[in-house]
Amino acid sequence: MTIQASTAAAQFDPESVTTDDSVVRVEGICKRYGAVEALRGIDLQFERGKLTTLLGPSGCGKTTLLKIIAGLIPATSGQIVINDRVVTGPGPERAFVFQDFALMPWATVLRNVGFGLELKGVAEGERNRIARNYIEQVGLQGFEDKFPHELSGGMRQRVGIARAFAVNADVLLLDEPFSAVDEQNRRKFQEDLLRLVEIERKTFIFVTHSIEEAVYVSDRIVLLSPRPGRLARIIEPRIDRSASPDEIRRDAAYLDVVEDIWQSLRHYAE
Amino acid sequence: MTVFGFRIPMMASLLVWALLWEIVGQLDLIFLIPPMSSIFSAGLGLVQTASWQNATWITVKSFVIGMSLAIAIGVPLGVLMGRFRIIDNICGLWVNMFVSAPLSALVPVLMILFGMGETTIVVTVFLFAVWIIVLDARAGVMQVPQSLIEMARSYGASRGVILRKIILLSALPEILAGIRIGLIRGVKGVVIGQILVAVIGYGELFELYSRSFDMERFWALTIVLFAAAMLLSAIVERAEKRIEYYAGAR
Amino acid sequence: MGYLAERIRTAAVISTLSLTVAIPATAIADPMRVAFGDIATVETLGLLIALERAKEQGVEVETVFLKSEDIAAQAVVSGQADIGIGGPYALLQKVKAPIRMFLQLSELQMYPVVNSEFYKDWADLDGQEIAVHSRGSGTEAIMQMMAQKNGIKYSSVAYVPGAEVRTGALLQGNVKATIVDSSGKRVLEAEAPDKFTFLPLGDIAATDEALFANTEYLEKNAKDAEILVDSILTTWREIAADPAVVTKLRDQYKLLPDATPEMVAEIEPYFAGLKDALPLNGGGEAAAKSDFDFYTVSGALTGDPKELKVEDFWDLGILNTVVGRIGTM
Amino acid sequence: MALMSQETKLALPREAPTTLEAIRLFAERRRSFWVVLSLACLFTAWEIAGRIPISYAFPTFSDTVAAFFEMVGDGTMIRAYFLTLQPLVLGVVISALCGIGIGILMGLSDKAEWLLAPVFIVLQAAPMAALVPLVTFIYGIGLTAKTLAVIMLALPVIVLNSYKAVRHVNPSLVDMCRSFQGSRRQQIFKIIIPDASPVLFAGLRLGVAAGFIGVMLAELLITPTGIGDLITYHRSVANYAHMYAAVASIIAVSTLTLAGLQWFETNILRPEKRRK
Repeated sequence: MTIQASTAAAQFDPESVTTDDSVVRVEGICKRYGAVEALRGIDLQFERGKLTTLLGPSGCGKTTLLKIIAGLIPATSGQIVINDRVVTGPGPERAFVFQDFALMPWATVLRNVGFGLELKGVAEGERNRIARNYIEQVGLQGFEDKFPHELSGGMRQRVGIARAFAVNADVLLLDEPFSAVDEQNRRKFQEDLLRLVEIERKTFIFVTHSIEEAVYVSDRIVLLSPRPGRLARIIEPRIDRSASPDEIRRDAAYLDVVEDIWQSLRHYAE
Repeated sequence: MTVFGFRIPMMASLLVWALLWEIVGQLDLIFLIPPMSSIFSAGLGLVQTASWQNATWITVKSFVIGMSLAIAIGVPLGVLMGRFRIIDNICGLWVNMFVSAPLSALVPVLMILFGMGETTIVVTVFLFAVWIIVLDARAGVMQVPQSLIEMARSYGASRGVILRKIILLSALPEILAGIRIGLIRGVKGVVIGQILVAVIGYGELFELYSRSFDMERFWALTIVLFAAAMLLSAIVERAEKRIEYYAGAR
Repeated sequence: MGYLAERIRTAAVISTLSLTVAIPATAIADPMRVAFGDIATVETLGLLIALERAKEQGVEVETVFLKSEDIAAQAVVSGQADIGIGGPYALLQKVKAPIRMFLQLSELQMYPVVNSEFYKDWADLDGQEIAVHSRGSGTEAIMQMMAQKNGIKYSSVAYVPGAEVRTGALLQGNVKATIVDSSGKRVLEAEAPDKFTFLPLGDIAATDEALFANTEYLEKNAKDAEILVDSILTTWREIAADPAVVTKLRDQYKLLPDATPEMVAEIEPYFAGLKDALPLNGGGEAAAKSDFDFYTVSGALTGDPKELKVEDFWDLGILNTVVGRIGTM
Repeated sequence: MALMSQETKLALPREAPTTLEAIRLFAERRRSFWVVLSLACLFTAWEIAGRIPISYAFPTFSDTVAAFFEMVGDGTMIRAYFLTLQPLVLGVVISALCGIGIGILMGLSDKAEWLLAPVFIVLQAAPMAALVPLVTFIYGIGLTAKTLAVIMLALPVIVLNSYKAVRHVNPSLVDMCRSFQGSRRQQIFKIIIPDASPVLFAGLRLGVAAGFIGVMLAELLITPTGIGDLITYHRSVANYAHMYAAVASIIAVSTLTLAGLQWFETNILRPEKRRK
């Protein structure tokens, strides 16, 4: 619970910048819904400062796996270990970004962003200060007192991301965060996300069904096969991120990875 | 609710309440609540009496006529309101007003306009049921996706065909929902008509039993009536379930 | 499939149409429509028997039981019923339609009663709340008249329609002073003889219930009306001579078929108690005159009782014809 | 939309397009025009029917209005509403307090749902009017009995709507709260109740509508007081204009109350819905 009082400055706390690798370990996770087997024997590790994407066709259980890591859904068997501790429910070291934003329609942007801190009992002045900082980081300054219905889809998801950052969790779980955002904004988001990965040094677990998006943003891509969801392949794109976004998208290595993934997924498409 | 892995259907809790009722009745705490068992035996006797059969006939007759009229007038009016702005503007006020107005105050007035006895009851049933049917039919028609209508037009469908094959079918889930609520309101209407104006049918029996403090028969009649209301709504709900698949997909 | 659907649709349309037509069609036949202001109970048996007898003599009678007397009166005023039952003096004075009474059915037979825990006599009711049948009713008239006589004033008057409801309310303790009918009196005496005190009441002669109709109807259907009045008066006379006859006649005409044994047992004592309040000569002018005195006190009638005209309230023609034929008693 | 306006045009005669067109334009701009127009139609029809007259018991509209102002003027109307509103307000407030509580409980707990939901479903669907007279046996004829009649009609409506409101709370908001380790208490008070509140309020509005029905039933079935007394008394003395004025006034009062609540709901409670 040290995160409670943490501020933006505390992110560079030397203690958290460990050289040790895996922050999140997924050990033998299985999930059944009655007779339906959703996930079978998933073993994965996620490293600090890296963005891992769970990618797969619909029905492969990628969102289910993400919610199990988040502690929102109990696993049938197996365990989730975070910072060497087995967890069974949601915890302060993880923050979730929702596909449908999950913003409270009755609350302003400021209160929505500070909601995670509000639940932890952080005093109002303190949490508003932190919230304002992240609102600024996601480019929403000036919108603090607006209500969600007054924002566009893209702006709403920026609120959702700012809220997740505001609690200063080690692990950020993003469930198809850009699927309800139009194409132009989506690209902008992907670039912003990359920037955030770089400066925040957190562990990102990202779910998407877009191959291009996965290849563009990921350090590592976990391919899941459907019915039941199993690990199919793990790919490390190794894209040179020093190039400009437009160059990356035209880069042959980038396009090869996209094609490679498409070839391994195509037989799942009907 | 599940107990020891068994799913207990929700309506089963009514049995718990019936049991509780039986216990309270057996304790003889208050004359108003006789034991459930004696209510049931009174009910068995009741359905064999000529006056119950007679009252049921009168009640069912008024109800069926009133409901048929409500559906026959309500659905077309709702469809028209959904299709034509001008009709919507003219009727909208009245439909919205009467759908939640205390019609029971109006019932005695109706008698002057529509006649006494069974006619008033028919009119009461009609008035209780029709507004919600109109509103739901209207909502259903308003929800028909414009693209569906445009699709039909682009394939050369005539206005009549669009109405029958696209609009009516597409609005069917809402129309049925309206009829279901209308049926429940109609049952309330038939009872209110029968105890507020012309004391005939079930209204007469209720009055008779409550005056002679014949609580067993009173509750037996109540249970019959409540069961009828629930049954009617369950039947329409079944029909609704059968077409539910496209209410979501529309 | 399509054909079947078409057939069903046609059938549905036809049946709805025929239903719509059927409603007014039932009203075409022209029987004598009698509107009761109450449901059929033991107390209405006498009149039901008389109606059966009128039917035997060729009068087609259709009865309808309405929630209250005022709805019955409204039905007669608006022409939806031909003959109403009640004592609508207030209505007769105000209504524009030519409605008249033509036969007195019963005289008021009421018993003021108090819960003896709280009150002992009329003087105790000064400044207290009482309950009566309805505004402007005979029960209110009695209570107001007694208040005048005893020089007291009630704090408020609650309207509780139905003598049996007031009886029940007394027993439950919800009402402490009210006025009940003879069967209510019997119930109170049987259930809790020490708990209630019946207050003394002077001589009161006033109409409780009468038959009333539109004069146009009476003119056009004088014969039917005469038969009705005739059968009521003869029935009344029979009952007065032997109240037990009601039980017998009920069996004969199969009236109130589902009456419980308790209800059947109630018949004879009820009519035995009613015997003296049954007007055997149909009321008429004398009844009207004493009603004027009585109902001006209750406020149901306005004006000086001496100036009220009998012909504004009563149509005596039919009654006089019938009484002329069968003689007075 | 194009199809609709085309049909509207067809419905109009072509001879006088200018005036009709002008009226149509005006009508489209102002919704209140239609309210006024349809009210005017009804009142004219009423006046004509009263003048024929279709029945001795059917007053004209003008007589009814005169009777209404007479009753407002001499204070009987205000006194009547004072009496009628007592059981109504009391009953609705009690139903709201208990109903929202029970409804939320049923929404949150499967056990409470199993035990209580069927009872309220039956009570809402059943013709409760039949049971109103029973109330007099226990609670007599006073305010208690009438309040109880209002509760009998309003409570099931409020309970079931509150229950539905809680069950239909956005599940991803609840997940969001859980993912930030919100306690059950925080989940209920910071997410579930605020998110359900528009539907809770809509349920209250329906409860008020049911309460109006309940109070009218009570005043016509238990003992005539307030507006019910005005209706029965004036009918018993053939003051039909007064009776109609009383009936019309209670319907108008309930309609205005409900419209006011609806306005409050769309404009104050759910600003996010207003744009649609």
